[in-house]
Amino acid sequence: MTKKNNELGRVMFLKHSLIDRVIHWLFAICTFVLIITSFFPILGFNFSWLFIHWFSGLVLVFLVIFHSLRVIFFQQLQSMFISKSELINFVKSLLLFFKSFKSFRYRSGKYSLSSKLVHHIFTLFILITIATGLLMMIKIDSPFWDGNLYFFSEGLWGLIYTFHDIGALFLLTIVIIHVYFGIVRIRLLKSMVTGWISKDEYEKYHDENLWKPDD
Amino acid sequence: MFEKNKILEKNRSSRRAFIKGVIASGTAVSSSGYIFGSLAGCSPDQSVLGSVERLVSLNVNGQTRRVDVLPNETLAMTLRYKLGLTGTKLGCDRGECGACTLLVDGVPNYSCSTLTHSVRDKQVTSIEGLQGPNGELHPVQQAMIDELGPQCGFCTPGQIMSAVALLESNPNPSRDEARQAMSGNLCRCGAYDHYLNSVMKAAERS
Amino acid sequence: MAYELIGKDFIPPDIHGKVTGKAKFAEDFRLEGMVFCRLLTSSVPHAKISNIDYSEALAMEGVLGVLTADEVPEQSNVVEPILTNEPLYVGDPILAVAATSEAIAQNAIDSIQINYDILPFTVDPLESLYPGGPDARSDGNTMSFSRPRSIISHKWTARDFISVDENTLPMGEATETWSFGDIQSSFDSSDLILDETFVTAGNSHLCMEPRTTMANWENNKCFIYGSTQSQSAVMPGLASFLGIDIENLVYIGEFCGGGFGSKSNPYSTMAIPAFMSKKIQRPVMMRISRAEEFYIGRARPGFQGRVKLGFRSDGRMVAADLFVVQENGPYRGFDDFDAAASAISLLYQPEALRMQAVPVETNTPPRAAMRGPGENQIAAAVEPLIDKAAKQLNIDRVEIRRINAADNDAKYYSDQGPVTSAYQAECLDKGLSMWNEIKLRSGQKNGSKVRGVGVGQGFHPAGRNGYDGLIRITPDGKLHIHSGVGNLGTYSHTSTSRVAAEVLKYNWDNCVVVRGDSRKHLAWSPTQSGSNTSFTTTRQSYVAAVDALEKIKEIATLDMGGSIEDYDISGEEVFLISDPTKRIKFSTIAQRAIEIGGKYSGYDMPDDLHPITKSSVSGLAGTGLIGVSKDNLYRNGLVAGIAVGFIEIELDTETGKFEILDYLGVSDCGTVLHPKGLSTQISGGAVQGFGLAAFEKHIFDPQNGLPGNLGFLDHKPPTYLDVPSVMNTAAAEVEDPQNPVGAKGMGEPVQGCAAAALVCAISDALGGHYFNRVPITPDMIVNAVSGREQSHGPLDVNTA
Amino acid sequence: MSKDMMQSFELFQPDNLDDAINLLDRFRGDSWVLAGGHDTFSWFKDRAKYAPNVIDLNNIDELKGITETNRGLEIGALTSLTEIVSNPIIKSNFSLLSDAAGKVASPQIRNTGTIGGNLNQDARCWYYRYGVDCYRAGGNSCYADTPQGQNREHCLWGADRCVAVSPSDTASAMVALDALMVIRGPDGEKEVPAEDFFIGPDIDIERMTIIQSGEILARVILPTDWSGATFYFEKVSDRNTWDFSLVNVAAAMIIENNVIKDIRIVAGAVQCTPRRLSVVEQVVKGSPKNDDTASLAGQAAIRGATPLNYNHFKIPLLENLVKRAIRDA
Repeated sequence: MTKKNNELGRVMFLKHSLIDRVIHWLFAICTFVLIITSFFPILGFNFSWLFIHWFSGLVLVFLVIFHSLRVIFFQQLQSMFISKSELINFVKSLLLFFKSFKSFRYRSGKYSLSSKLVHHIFTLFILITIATGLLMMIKIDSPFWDGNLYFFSEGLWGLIYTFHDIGALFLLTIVIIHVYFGIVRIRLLKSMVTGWISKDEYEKYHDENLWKPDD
Repeated sequence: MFEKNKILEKNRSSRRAFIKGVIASGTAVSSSGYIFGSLAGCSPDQSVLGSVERLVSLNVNGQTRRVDVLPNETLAMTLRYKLGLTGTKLGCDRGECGACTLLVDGVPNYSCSTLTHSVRDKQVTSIEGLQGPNGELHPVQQAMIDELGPQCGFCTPGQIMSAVALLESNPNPSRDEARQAMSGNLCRCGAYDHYLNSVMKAAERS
Repeated sequence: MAYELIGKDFIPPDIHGKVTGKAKFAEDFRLEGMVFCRLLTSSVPHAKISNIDYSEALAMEGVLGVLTADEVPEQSNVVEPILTNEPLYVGDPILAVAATSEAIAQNAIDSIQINYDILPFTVDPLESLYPGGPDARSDGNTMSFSRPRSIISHKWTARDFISVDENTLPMGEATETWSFGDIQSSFDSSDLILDETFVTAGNSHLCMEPRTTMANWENNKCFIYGSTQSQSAVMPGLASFLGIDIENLVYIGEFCGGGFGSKSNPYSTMAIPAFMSKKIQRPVMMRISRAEEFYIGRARPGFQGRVKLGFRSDGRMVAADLFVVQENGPYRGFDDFDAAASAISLLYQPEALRMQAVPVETNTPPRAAMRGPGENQIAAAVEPLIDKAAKQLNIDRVEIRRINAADNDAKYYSDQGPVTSAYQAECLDKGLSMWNEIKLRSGQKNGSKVRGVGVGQGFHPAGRNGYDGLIRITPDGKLHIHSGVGNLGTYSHTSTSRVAAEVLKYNWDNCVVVRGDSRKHLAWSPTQSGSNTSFTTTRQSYVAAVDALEKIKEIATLDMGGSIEDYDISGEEVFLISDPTKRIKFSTIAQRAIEIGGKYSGYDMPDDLHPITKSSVSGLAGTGLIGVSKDNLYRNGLVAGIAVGFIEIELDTETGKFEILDYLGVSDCGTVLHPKGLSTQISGGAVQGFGLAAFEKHIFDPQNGLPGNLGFLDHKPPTYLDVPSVMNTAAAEVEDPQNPVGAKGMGEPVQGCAAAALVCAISDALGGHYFNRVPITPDMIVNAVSGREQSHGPLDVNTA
Repeated sequence: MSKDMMQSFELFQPDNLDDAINLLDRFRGDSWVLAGGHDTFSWFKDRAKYAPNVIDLNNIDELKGITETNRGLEIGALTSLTEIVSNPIIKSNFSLLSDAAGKVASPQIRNTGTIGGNLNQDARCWYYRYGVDCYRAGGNSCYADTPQGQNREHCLWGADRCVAVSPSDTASAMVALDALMVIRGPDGEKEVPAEDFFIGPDIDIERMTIIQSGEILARVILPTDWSGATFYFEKVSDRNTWDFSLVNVAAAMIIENNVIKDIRIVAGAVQCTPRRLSVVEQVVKGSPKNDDTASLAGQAAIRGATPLNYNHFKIPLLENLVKRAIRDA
């Protein structure tokens, strides 16, 4: 059911299904918890962060796997691809903007170019952080293994930590940007909460031959 | 494997500092009010306490000695390197051996773990302060000679200072009381029972 | 034989300085313009230094210079280097920084950048012996003690390791071995065979005085203020470290805050302040901190061993087969394994004995002989097995020791050579009355506490010979004994010098012991180690006095005719036997000797003297009557130093703690030279023995090579409250025929016997539970009593 | 570590508590409180920790002295351990504390070491003291809790990144006596029961007590309800001088005709904070003081212990000490 009328009788289209939204918000919670349990101790707020951190890290890993499988088998992978034409449009809009300071709106597919970019950057740095994070799990005791600080040489641990922290910093930056745009363009937030967008919003921002809500 | 490869160790700690810097700069603006607030709180009229004066007079072995003492200088270092009293020995400089024992107002202290500035108005007695005006030995010193207390002699000054303090407060201690009082003085040569013989002999005599 | 001076207590000349604080140890000397230097020590167990950047340090105000390994002479690869660019253990000195104050020097060191290229390391010999295991050094993993000493690579096969279970020492190919007798047939004829794996932990010497050294150059002469056990014996080695002739070296070592074997010879770090002082042209004091003393202050090597003992039913030990993997530290170390086997050969007189050993290098502080090197660890490991055999053969524990005891016909070492004297049985007898009383209380319970009793035996060779004696009678009549003996705290410099006064019938108040400074023209003497001084240096004093006596009589014949047989001495005068009223004072004789010159006042001298003695004699020439001679007295065979300890303890099975209720130490040291000196050595050695048996051990984290017990607090030498406040001592007091006054050395066996006695007593209190490990710490006892496994593996050395 | 020679610092010797608090407030993180100095100097001399401004409290008389008030016995934080050992009131009414203080380190350290310093001392894990960058030192790993870590003296409970134990003997006694810790900060005093005063790594891994920078432990109040009770203190350590406890037990009991009416029993050096053995208290309360109760108490004490590589001996040792506390008190 991808189309309905809301109580005011206006036509609404389904943008984000329930599962997508749940996954999105779980991602959000995990990332938020991970950020709190990593940056706050460094800032000096001391508390028992290790267990929460690696536990939510594992939850994040599970979410990534679940989301990837879902996207590969149940959704259109292409909606996330950035096409050449979009890039050209984007460059054109930039030149125009610098020439006449007019913002140029173009209609995109399901996801605008900026959302796609945000998604890809998220993907990159989440994967880096997860990869290094899992390696760091070797160091802590868990029901299945005893932490072994000497598994890697000092140098290698240093590198793993460095990439983990760089990834985390970029994640923090992207989260800040993502939250900012999520609030500034309240329609995006609304659609991620309710899942529906109004018909005129659809027509205003989306090109129907790139994305039809009902397919 | 920590403080070893200075290059690597440098980037790990610098990496942590880097992260702190990024976050801190993020929060710096918002917290500036807090910082300025606290400075304002330091009211001008409260006497701004300064660090200790460098030039002090110490009372060592009954003499007043004027000496320039750093704030972080321990009493053992002052005696050994500024007052020429090398009888107080440094065995470990961590309060774990007792070779640096001397008396502050008659109480045995590890002088390696006592700041000189904390004994400014106190009576310091070191091993060199036990002899009489023209060299007569303290009863404990004489007993140590007669009973062959020391072996190598490095911990002897500390042992004697503890013994002197003990006899001051308890003129005829039992052997076990002496053993408890002297227990803060390590002797690697193992001359413990000879030291105790000396203490008991000194107690007998005085 | 009754003596005037020997066997009587005296006031040693150096004790006044010790009790008044006036005694100057190395760190107490101050010179005009003296500056300080501190060491930068390695923070990794094994690495090659690829780059050192001390530009920032040199720029610091107050920093005077940096001395690196390239600026000091390189030593042979087995000797500890002065400074190194390939550190082999955490704490290996890499460079030194000199500054006007120590704080500035430390600040400078903190600013120095060092690039370590990490290399494989190991703190467990068995790990290094395993095929493909890490080697402590890049040039090999085992120390070969056959001359010339060298580093070799030696691995065992996987089969060696697998052919025994995990709790037994694998016995691969040994690199050091000797034996005597037919080992197999002796085991075949044994009624009882014990085959035990054991571990004795290494522990640091922990001298109270860290090895601070101060050095200064004046007119091309190097003055070293150091802390060593020996005095003259130090000169050649120290001069070679500095690369100068002995004539240009002045060594001042009047006092030494304990050495216990780690300072018997000169050590390479003494050269650091000397080279720094030469470089910056100022006196340099290198103060060593307690942590640095742990690093460079040497230690006893650990043993991972296995011993097989064969007994006949009557208790006689017929065969002994010892295999030792010695945890040898990164450099030469000492052949403790060899000495351990020699101790078994003497104390139990087995008919056949085989010694096999592999000294494996490890990345831990360097090793050197520590009080009874090998002998004292093996005593703590083997003596409890003697108890085990006694129990199984139902023989009294003193009796079984008497059956195997060494007497004057005893045989020793691989060549089964003779002994000068051995009175082991007499020592056992001295403690018999105490033993018969305390053994009744063995196992007696009192709540959770239980009594344990033990007897332990220790051995160490106790004498050398062939050194020089040098004495001088000055025109004021005083007798000067120029003793080359160091001052390590045994007062042996004076007790041995009194022999000269005894021969010349001097009143001790008119005698002066000259020692502690190479400018005082001292005789060539042995190192004050190996419990030898009492035997060796009494001979030196004796032969010098005999030479002086002869010269005194010869001068008397010049003035009063006749021959030397017609004369005798008394009251510091020489007189005609036929007419005692004709007397000449020694002071006059001395004046005559100066006038006559020649051999009498040191212008001529025997040519078999050591160069150091020769230069001392020529330094004293013309100042009085010189008595000088090499010790050529008869000596054949081992001078056997033996000691026996008897102990009673009360062990609390609930806390693993014990209290030593009673201890008696008996020493076979021949004639007692200095009664109080003997008693303080026996009880002092016992305290160190209790440390070896129940308190001290090396702990290294095998994953990063870090030492777990740097200071006194964590290394745990015994304190007043851990040892009995009254220690009983005794001596066998039977003269050794090959010493002029019958004296033997005794410093080391008195530690071994106490360690052995305590280990036996703990096992006795626990009803014959044998740990096969020293030290036995409270956690081990609590685990044993509660039936739990020990937390360390049976073969782990360097473990918590 | 092998460093030596303290870095230079400024030394302030205020003679009243307000000045001291203002100084701490003024220098914030760059200040260090100095009492006896034994813990301080081992950090400073190894250059493993440092602060450019040291505030010496020894001239502040408000922090000294032992006085009886209606609330109980108030002990100034600057009171030396020797004074506590020899104080007649403590010896008669709170002998648990004088026993514990008497077992600390050595006579010389007890002469200058203060009760405040003993309670606030830092962990004694030898890796941490060596200067490695472990969690407690602000780093990101623990070197003691590794496959071959030499952790003979480490914890049986409460491991959370850091496995160090509470080194203080007087801390166990304070918790057993239900003492109140009076902390003085910029905004006045606050009182904290001893049990909450000591914190583990779960709360803040870089501190052993709740004292923040800028605060000072002013005094300790021993409430009267345990005054004159039956006490038992035992410390097992390798050596009988200097050494820290392998395990120690402090117990306060109110016994009426051989029945244990009320009890507080605490074990030290088995956990990052003094471990209140509340299970043992439940088991023992109301039962007769005899061997059965004692052995039951011992077994209850060791439930849930999770040893590391080298410290499982602490389990039977703790069991025995608790048994002895009940049996021999």
